[in-house]
Amino acid sequence: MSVVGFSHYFFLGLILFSIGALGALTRRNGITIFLSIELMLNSVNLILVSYASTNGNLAGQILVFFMFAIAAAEAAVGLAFFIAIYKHRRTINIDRLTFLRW
Amino acid sequence: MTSLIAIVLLPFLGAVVNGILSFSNSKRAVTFTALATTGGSLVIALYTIWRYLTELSPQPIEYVLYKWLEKPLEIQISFLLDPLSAIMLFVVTFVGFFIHLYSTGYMSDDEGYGRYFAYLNLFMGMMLLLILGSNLLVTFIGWEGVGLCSYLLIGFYYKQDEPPRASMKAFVVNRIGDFAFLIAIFISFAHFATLEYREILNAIATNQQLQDTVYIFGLTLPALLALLLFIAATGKSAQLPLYVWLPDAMAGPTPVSALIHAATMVTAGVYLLTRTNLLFQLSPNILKLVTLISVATAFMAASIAIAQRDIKKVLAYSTVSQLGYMFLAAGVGAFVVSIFHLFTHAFFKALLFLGSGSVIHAMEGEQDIYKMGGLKQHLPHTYITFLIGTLAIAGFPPLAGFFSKDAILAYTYDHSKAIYFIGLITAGLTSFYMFRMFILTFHGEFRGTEEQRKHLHESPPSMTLPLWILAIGSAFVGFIGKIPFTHYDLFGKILSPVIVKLEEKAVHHDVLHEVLLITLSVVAALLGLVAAKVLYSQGPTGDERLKSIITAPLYTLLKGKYFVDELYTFVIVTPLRTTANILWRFVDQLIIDGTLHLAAGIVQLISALGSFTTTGNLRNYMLYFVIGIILLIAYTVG
Amino acid sequence: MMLETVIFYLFASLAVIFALVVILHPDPVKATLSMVITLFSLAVIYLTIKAPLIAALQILLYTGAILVLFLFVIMLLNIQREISLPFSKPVQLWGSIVSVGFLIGIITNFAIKIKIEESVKNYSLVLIAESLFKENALSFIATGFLLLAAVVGATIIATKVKRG
Amino acid sequence: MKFLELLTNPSLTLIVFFPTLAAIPLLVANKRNEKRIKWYLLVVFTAEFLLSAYLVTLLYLKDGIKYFPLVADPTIPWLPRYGIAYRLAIDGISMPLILLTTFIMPIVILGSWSSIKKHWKLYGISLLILTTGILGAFLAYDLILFYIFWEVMLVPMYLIIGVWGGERRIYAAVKFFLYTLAGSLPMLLAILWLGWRFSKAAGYWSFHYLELLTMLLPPQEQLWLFIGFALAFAIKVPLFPLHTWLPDAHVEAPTGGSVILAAVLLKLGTYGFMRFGVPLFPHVKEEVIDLILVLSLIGIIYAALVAWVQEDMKKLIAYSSVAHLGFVTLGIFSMTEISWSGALLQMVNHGLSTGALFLLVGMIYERFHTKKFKELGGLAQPLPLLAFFLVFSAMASAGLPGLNGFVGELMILTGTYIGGYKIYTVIGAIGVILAALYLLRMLKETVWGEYTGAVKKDLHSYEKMALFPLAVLMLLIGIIPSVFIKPSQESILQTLKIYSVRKNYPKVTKPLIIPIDIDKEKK
Repeated sequence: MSVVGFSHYFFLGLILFSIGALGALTRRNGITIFLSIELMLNSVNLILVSYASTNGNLAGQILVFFMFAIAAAEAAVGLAFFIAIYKHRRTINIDRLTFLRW
Repeated sequence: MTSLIAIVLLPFLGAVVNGILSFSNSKRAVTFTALATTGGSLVIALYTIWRYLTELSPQPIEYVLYKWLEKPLEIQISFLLDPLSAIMLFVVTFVGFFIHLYSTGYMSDDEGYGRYFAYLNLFMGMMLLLILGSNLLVTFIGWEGVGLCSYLLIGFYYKQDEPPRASMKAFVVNRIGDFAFLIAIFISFAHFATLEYREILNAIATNQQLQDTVYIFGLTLPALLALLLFIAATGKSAQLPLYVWLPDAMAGPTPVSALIHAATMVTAGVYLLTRTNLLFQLSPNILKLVTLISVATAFMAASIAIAQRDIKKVLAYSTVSQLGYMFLAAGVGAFVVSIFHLFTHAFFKALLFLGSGSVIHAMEGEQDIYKMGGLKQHLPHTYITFLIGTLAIAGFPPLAGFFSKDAILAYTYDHSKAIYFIGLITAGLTSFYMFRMFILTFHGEFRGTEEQRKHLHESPPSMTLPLWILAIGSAFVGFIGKIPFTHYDLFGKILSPVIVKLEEKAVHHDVLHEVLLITLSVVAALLGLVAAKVLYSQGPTGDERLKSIITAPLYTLLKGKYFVDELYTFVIVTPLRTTANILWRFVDQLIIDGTLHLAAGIVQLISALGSFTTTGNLRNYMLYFVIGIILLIAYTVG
Repeated sequence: MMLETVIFYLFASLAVIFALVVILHPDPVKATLSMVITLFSLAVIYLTIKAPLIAALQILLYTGAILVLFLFVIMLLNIQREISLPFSKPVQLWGSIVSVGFLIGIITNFAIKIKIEESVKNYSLVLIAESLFKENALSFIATGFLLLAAVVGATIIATKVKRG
Repeated sequence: MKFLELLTNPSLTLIVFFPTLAAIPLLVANKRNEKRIKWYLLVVFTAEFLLSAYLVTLLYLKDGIKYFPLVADPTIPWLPRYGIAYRLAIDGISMPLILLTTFIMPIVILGSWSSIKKHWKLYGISLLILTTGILGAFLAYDLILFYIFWEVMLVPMYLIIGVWGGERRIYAAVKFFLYTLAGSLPMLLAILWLGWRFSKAAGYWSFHYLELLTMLLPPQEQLWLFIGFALAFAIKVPLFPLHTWLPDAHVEAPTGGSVILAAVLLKLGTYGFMRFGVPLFPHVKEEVIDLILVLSLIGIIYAALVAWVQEDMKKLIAYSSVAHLGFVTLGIFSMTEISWSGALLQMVNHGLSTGALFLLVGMIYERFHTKKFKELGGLAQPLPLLAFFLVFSAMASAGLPGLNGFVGELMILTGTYIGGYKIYTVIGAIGVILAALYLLRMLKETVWGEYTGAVKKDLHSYEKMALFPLAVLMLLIGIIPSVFIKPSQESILQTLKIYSVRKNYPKVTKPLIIPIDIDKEKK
């Protein structure tokens, strides 16, 4: 029906996801990593919505709606963590934040 | 018979009140409570006994207080008044009261006055439970209860080193005997579904098969019970091999030694044997064992006593020896005589202990007879009463000890000549060590310090009155027993319903025999007296002469009490302690915990292998995460 | 038809390019601003699959709220440019290999196989609202609580005073 | 909501969950106001005790009957598909233990009054939740529910040892936790297996205890399941050689923790044997029963000897617990009515006397900051009242006639003798001698002797309040034991009857529901 088929959206999502993953795995600035993760989240949103829509299903959009709420909550808490960590350590360079070591 | 309840409960009441009072500082209230409760108990007891014994043919009276446990283990708290318990009741309340009275003087300066009387009253209550109980359980409650009081009172001077140790020893050794008692309770219940003496004895008496079939270890059921009860008795009544606690028990206050470790508690074993005499009469082997152990105890203790320096230790060994006599009587089947000796012994031994207490009081705590001497002038009342007691225990007619001891020897003569002679020698030894002590204490020069000499004084009336009363008793109570050359035997008549006579034994000797036996025992006592007089008229140097007569090694052996304590330490205590330490250090900590730690160590090792992945770098964790997702996708997709 | 395709490719390429800027730019402020563009492009793409609600929310919520929050935090913490290169550590190298490998792997192995009957329908807002407030009412309320908890939690975490 | 309905009426549910409810206000309490928290806890636990006593009296008097009936709360289905339901029931076996628990808890608060110095809020919450767990485990009639309550107890106790404990508290807490968990996981497997087998035999799932009683399994399977259960219970009891967590846990735990551990938690093991271990698996081989009896005896003698040579007062008492509970398991596995009554009573006795002893150790520790015998001595002089209670409790623990310990030991050993285990009885009785040995040693090292230290204050009023009720109960049980034993007898008789009916049923080769008449009343 549409010229731009589902696979296009899917590829777009995949590319964005990979870029997000790349960023998350290579950057050292905590905020940028967080941004990359948001990017990955968004790519998944895209796939969900497009997949559901092409299947004539509403569930995708509903789910993404909830995911927005969750993303908002996650961003709030996550950034609060960065602030707290920054207060403690004076840095959010994750190479220096090694307190997860056993 | 509600009066029985009052008799038992009054001392308990006193114990509780005194226990509470001991936290305040009011000696008058304590004195009042102690004397009022035991005195009340004595009065009611005397009245009850009088009423009971003057009945035409007194039947045993049972009074059930309440059911302690119900089916299927039905046991009740109940009391029994029969001639035997009546006599014991008299001894306990009578001697008990006067020792309470004596204690008010003896302990008047002690800071633990209230505590002392709380314990002593508690003891009275427990002892009354013991003798009035109509079943094994009530007796056992009293039995262990008096053990507890004995423990508390031996350790009364807890600040010193010796009393706590001695008290612990007493309790533990007693517990070994109690163990046998407990087993006897289990067996009785398992086979008769009751613990009442009357019912158990009836069941045994009427069941011939029970008497004949071997139950275990070649023993019939009655024999097994008899053996167990006898073991229990050896603990409480300080017979071989469990007598070791009694000499040490002298660490307690002297009135306690008089009441508990001479007159009442230690005789509980004799009481128990008499109470269950049917069992013993049905098992001649056990009786033989009783005879052997008792005569050995009597002789051994008497021989130890001749080499001791501590006035109370001498009396303690003398008690052990006299208890041996009681068991000897029981062993030869003369249970009446056994109780009779218990009865007379309670008087003269309590008297002797109280007298020694008076001496110790005057000497300000000195117990070594080497450091005494010449007290005759300073303590006239004590001297005379002590003399009466000494004569009584040595068996001089017509004092109480003569009657009972002579009767025991007479029965033993019938039984076995060899044992009779050992008994006779023991009687001579008794006379010897008693007079040795007596002479060293009261005659000769004063050997104490100047300060002690200045303070020498006769005790207050609250102490001398009991001495005189007991002295009178020691002098005359013998006449209620069997009087030689006559058939007059009030004691035997009273007790006869209690003693089961399976077969009539020949108890009557012809006059010639009787004269011979009496002469022999009087001569033995006289010999002892003379020997003591000869050896010790110059004071403690007599020991050196004694040593030269009986040779040095033997003397060391006697002086060292045959080294039984050391033997027990070496054979039982030390190995047990070593075992316990091995169990703890080796089995518990090394083997069991070691196994656990080994298992834990293995887990730790494995986890250490995996822990290199936890670098603490967030990026690494993310990488694992992503790889994990990829693998998951790969798995689901393809 | 053509227009849709053009719009899609245009905004798709915009999204990808600026996504790359997000992850490559050393200055976090610029990275965040690039992210705005990426998300905006995605919102447009949502419109092409007839999901106007999501598109609107994307702009309102993501670009309007979340990313502003990011900017605030970046400025609040005064985060500087990243100095070292992204591939200076082995784990970073591994990370890039894994993510690129993932992309290639999934495209070659999986994406080709997709066969879906495509029928994009136009869903009215009413339908969505009905679904949200009827079937998923409980989840909706739960989401509210989640947000509340997040707000409270964030406040507590961020204001916690350093001890000692 | 049925559950809420139950919570608002006098019911078993209320008893079980009242402490949890009471923990909610604590969550928002100001943690600095410790005094108020203490008083709150004291009031709550006293109320809990009064509540349970009221309920028990109510049930006891309901029909004017002579024994304590089996009374259940209404069942609330939970996971109906698997027959899991919320089932609470009380009978004569659990009744004394419930009362013991609720009775001990206020005393625990009093005992912790000044010895717990930090985090009272958390301490209170832990105690409250622990109480719920304990009571729930005693009352659960559904095996899954039982298991849940069983595990609920674990965490608060772990915290109590680990947070407020002594120097090696972490080691002790972890040891306690792992040991217990190692036992309870096999039990979970066994429970699930039982439910599954029941579904095979009856066609529907059930974890209802009384229903499971009607199912008979092949002997071999019974053996395995019994081992699963027995492991959990034996660790809890603890049975030799699984006892080594106990001394560590006791020594490191704070006073209150030790008291709960000794007085109540250990009883769950023996209770578990009485409720589940024995009746559910009647065809366990004689050798296994014999093994447990022998282990009990070893425990009695071994622990007594080890206790004798301890240098630490608390450790001595901890080992004495092992010895005492050896008597209880001896009583349970000799399977006579008398010995069961005795075992049940002995559980209560041990709770009282050992609880009192641990309290006293805590009081001594507060005053002298040591539990080592070497550094103590002569306490009778500065602390006569404490010394009195110490001697009293030690005597009760040593089984002195007239006090509580004796009754239990007498009944257990008599029962064992009647049950035909004559030699075992004799060996067990040796344990009574040894009990005197180590307890008197403890007294000698602490109470008696010359006192050289500084002046110390004798018992405070709250300490007296903690000890006095214990002492009174010890004396009362010793003097009029029948009052305490009678209510439970009917339940014990019934349980043993069911056991013997199941035992006498021919052995089966596959799971079978047997027509067993578990009293209509009982159901």
